[in-house]
Amino acid sequence: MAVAKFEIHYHQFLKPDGTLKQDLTKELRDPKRLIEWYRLMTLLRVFDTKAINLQRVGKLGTYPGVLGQEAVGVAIGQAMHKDDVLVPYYRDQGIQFQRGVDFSQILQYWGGDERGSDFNQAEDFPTCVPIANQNVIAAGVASAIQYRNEKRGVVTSIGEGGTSEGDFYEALNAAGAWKLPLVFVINNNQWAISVPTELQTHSQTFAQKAIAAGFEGEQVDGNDIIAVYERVRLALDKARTGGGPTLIEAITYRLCDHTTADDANRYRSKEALEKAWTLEPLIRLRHYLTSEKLWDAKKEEACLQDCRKIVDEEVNIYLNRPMAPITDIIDYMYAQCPENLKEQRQTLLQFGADILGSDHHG
Amino acid sequence: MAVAKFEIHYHQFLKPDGTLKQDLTKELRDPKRLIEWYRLMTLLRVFDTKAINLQRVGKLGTYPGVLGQEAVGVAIGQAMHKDDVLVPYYRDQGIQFQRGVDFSQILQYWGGDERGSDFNQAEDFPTCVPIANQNVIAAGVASAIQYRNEKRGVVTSIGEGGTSEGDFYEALNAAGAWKLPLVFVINNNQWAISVPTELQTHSQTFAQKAIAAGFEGEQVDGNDIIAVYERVRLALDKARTGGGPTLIEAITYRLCDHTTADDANRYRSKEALEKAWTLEPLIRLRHYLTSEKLWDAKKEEACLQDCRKIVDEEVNIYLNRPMAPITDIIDYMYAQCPENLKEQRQTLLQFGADILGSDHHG
Amino acid sequence: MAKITLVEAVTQALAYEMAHDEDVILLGEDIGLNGGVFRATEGLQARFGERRVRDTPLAESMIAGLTIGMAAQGLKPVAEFQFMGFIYPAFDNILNHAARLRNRTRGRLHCPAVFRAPFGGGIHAPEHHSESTEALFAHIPGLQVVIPSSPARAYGLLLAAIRSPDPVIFLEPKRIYRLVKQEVPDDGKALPLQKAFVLREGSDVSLISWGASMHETLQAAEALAKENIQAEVIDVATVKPLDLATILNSVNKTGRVVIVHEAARFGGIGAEIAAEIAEKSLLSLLAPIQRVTGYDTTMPYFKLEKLYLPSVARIVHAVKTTLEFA
Amino acid sequence: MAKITLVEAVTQALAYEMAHDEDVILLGEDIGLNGGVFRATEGLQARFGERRVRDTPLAESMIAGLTIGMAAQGLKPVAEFQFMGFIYPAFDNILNHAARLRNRTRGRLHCPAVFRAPFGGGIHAPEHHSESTEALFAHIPGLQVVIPSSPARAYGLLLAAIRSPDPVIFLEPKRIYRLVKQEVPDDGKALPLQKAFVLREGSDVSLISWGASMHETLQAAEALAKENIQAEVIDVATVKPLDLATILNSVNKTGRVVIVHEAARFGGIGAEIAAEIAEKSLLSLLAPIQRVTGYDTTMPYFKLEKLYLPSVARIVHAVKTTLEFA
Ligand SMILES: Cc1ncc(C[n+]2csc(CCOP(=O)(O)OP(=O)(O)O)c2C)c(N)n1
Ligand SMILES: Cc1ncc(C[n+]2csc(CCOP(=O)(O)OP(=O)(O)O)c2C)c(N)n1
Ligand SMILES: [Mg+2]
Ligand SMILES: [Mg+2]
Repeated sequence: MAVAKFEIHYHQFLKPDGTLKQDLTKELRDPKRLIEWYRLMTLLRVFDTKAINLQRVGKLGTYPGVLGQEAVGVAIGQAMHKDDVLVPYYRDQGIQFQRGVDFSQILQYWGGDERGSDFNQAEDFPTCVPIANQNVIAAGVASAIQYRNEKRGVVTSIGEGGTSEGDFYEALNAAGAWKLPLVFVINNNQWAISVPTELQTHSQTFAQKAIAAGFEGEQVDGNDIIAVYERVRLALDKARTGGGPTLIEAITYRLCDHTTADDANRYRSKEALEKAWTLEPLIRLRHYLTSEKLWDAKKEEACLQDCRKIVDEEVNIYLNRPMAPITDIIDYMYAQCPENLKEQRQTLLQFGADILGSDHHG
Repeated sequence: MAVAKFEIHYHQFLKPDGTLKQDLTKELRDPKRLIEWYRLMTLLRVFDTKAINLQRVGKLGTYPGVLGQEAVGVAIGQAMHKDDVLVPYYRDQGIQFQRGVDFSQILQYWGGDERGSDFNQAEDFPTCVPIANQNVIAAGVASAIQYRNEKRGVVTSIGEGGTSEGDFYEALNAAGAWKLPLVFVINNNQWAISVPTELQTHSQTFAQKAIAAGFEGEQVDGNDIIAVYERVRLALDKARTGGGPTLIEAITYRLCDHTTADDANRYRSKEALEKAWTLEPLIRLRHYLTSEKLWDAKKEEACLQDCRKIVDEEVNIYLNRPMAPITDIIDYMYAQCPENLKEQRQTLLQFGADILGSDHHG
Repeated sequence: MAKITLVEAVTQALAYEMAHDEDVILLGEDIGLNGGVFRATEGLQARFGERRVRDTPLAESMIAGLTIGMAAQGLKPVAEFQFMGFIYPAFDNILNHAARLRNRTRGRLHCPAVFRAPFGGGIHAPEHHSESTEALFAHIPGLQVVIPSSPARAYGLLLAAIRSPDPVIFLEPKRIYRLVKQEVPDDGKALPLQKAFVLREGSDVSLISWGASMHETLQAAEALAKENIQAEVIDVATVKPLDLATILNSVNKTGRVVIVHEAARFGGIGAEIAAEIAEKSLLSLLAPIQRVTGYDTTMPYFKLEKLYLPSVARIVHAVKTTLEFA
Repeated sequence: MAKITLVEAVTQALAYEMAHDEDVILLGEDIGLNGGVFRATEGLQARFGERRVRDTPLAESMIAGLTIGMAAQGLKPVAEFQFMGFIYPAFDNILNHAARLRNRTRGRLHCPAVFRAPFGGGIHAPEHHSESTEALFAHIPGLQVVIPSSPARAYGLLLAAIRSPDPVIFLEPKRIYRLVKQEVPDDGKALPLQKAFVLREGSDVSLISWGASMHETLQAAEALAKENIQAEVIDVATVKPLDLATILNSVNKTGRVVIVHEAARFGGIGAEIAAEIAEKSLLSLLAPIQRVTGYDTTMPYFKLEKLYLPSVARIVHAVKTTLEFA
């Protein structure tokens, strides 16, 4: 006797060749908007390339690229309202830069400086490196919003590999049980460092993990910015109006190494990579815009120039920001510095400058 | 576009009134077997009642009753082979006593004596009090069995409340990904101490949590020993022959307090309890056996007498077992006692006897 | 004024702060209708509603996550862990997030949360219900670890913990939940969070302890007094941040120290205190510092748990050892 | 014989034991084809197959659970945690099960498992990749905590850890993974698990350390030697069980002690060692024990992480402080 039935759906607007699979909603028919999205994805890609170069020349720490995942980040950034809250994982610079986090601060974070997380979007959480606990924290943020009866939504993200962590599931379960205004986005980029999805889980989709928590999970083509935008927008509307949580699995492919510390050639086949390049999000939207006569090579070149300029300026700001005072490592531990830390602060002052040596200008 | 579809099924043989919902398989048509099951459930209930009484008179510690859940424990115990492995939670005395764990040892465990877990079934895990980590450990046991290509299965259990823990889900996911010879049984007794299932999760069934891990989950009437036996047997067969894991949600009702330290009247309605009593597993099987002329009042009385005798003997063994040597608290920490513990052992010997005083006969 | 127990003082503090601050909200397993397994939240759901006293699903990591997320939003959540033995699934979130949020964001976000847990042995509880692992939390930078040992201190310290802008691990010695009653005015007055309490003055030896062991320590002091040995007794109370000044003052006066705690010895907070004394008051020390602690074993099941808990006899013996040292 | 690095010594030990014992199996994230993020398992999957070198799903609590379950079945699993900063989800299982299985079952089951994790700062790694929280594990009864500081000790101690019938937390100081090369014969010879190593003899002061800090400690000793101060240098190596005898021997000879560790000071293992010395060798002490440690702060991101790590200058300064003490 069947006592429960479930289906998982897949959403797509733009096919890989840039033609439409279904008609655009009225809202999306605005060409300015699509052009802006294309520009933002380009900007992100330019930034990403630059960041990796900075790392190669020793001016940045380990950095996780987003090559191939631009549509997801930009779409989420666009779908969110200013007063929604983002509780990201560590590969969400594509969302963050649209929410008032300067590229220079993103670089600062990955450049090993805590001040990179002291950014303008006051309620957003900083980059989260330990995997999956951002999701339970996001449930807490959503609970506070619910407690105060505010019409705001929370977005929290995770990689497909991260869905194997218990915290991911605990967050889903809490979101379902408490009907929280929370949107989970799984960035299924096919890889968790070197581990492919087949070794990660036996579930056919990642979207179906929401069934365990009793709410809707769905798949979306993560290379299709229109589809991602639309699904996240709907999920956020639902969240803000008391409809509870949604899980969205955005399917992409990580075209870069896991981070600059990784070498994907050790485990990834060339063929898979080549195939993935035919599906990536920028080409697709460019095809569409071009076919609609909204884009051409000249515009592309101008756009690139423009993006490079923006990024270069941000890089300059990053590179020229003075070091933090050395006592920063102590002064933000507590609102009030306890006695033993005061003592340690003296030691720090005594030895600090010498230790950092000439490379410190704090 | 639907990319995946799932159904959850519910299984039952014996209806609450003791009539058959579907024909018995040949194996189950053996009346001796059903009578034996009835006897085992009775024995368990007699033991359970006795244990609670022992606690009331100060001769046992906190004890978790199994009133209402006898069918699940006995059915699992019957379905398991001797060389399968049990990785239980804390309310599994109903399985344990069939696997060579003496009642006296079960009492010893709940009587605050580690020796209660030094039992005959050499590979079975001891009672697990922290919730849900038994499930990931069971995945490890199953992995070892798989590694050695043995045809053995592992059963691990959990309460429905425990399914909210991340470890439960991590274990499901590992079992799915590695196709482990593992059977998960959820004892859905409707309560996690005072928390009803509605507050625990928004999923309509607990069985569907397996969908998140990509393998089969199913519901079974946990008051129907025949159904539980049959489903666990099938799942174990599947496990032993390389078919991978199964999740079984056995639906019962906790007719007793959570433990002897709990008072369910604080949170449970009388009506719900009364209704649950009409569904409980012993009456149901007795009805069936009686209607088949396999049971009568005289047999019932003889059976009860017999069970009481067995239990009384075990209680005697428990009550008369000498205390452990006080150095036991140190001597089993490591295979070889490290130096600092040797020193502490001296202190223990110096003060130990005095501390325990006259109640110690070790 | 009625006298109340330590656990009632916890309830009283929670109720006071909830009545005065809408941002205070409670969450945990069985804390609602059931009032918590030790009844620390008894009556609070009836009084403040299900919105403010929330039964959570059974998942400690998630409880910690909820707490941190709420705190970052400016609420003042107080989470209950049913027993300290079940807090470890939350360890990651407490260590990686609660303790770090302020520093990580250079003050942009912070975590005004309280994580409550009953702890310690001696009540004949089942396995895992009797641990004392305060040292694990005290080693984590960014946390505060507070342990009351009387109803009045439970009340005042819990208020302080809830009001603290930084996270507090608030450990309640359940063995003494109902051991003594005290008049505790419900005046909303908090106690300071870096202050040890001198419970008894004396000049011969300093006895330093916290939590339930305070009681054996005080008993030992009384027994010693009968032999004309005057022990100074200090309740550390805020294990972190530690009020070292009060401790060193005492040691400089007495020259002899016995530290008593229920937790395992190796790497316990007793070691930190002894190390600090040995560094900062070495010349005052007339005898080696003695630690009377739990053994480096898993907390025994209850049949033998008494062996584990520091006894009056062990404390007295340790004092005599320091006194006899020449 | 070729000289190898510390991380190569780890690989060599794993390979040796896998070749000689079918029961040894490796599991962790990215340890297969990828050879681990630090390449500690490089080539082992190719050599021993996917059955014995298993990439797990991304879930540390589950990795610990798998490890414990396998160990209880008589296998000898060696689990890799990618960085110590990601071991905490496994904390519950390690503390509640790995550490307790033998005692809980009175010896019926036990847990011959190794939990490996690279740890410590100094390699310009991202947030959370640079922690040193050995004290958290060392406080847990039932565990052993082992930290090699040279290729030879990595090889011998890892063999010992795998062969130990009880669980070992094996922490690899990743800052020195490739710092020095040494000839390490692949002879399968294990080192003892409760033995500190005297790396340098001296009579003026005892320098006690472990892990990556050994290197600054040795450098400090050399710098001091130039000023005619002879430091005895001890590598604790097995933080737990601690070889106190070797430490006390040294202290009784020198009368002065500096303990160096990278972990936060409060409640670090330095405190335990200092407390033991102050108890057992009080009269030998000519000066207060100095601890040169990380600060009681979260490990800073890499721009400022050097500030946190004990430097040669700080060690030398601490030594002079003890020497100048009158
Ligand atoms: C709790 C935890 N475990 C391990 C790691 C190390 N780690 C960093 S990224 C990563 C793989 C994550 O893959 P996925 O979740 O798919 O996200 P992606 O990086 O592909 O976006 C691992 C194992 C970590 N950061 N946190
Ligand atoms: C990790 C953990 N958290 C909390 C507890 C305390 N606790 C013991 S039983 C229980 C409720 C469990 O309910 P359920 O899983 O439904 O099992 P049942 O007792 O109903 O069989 C709780 C919260 C625990 N033992 N372990
Ligand atoms: Mg991925
Ligand atoms: Mg239940």
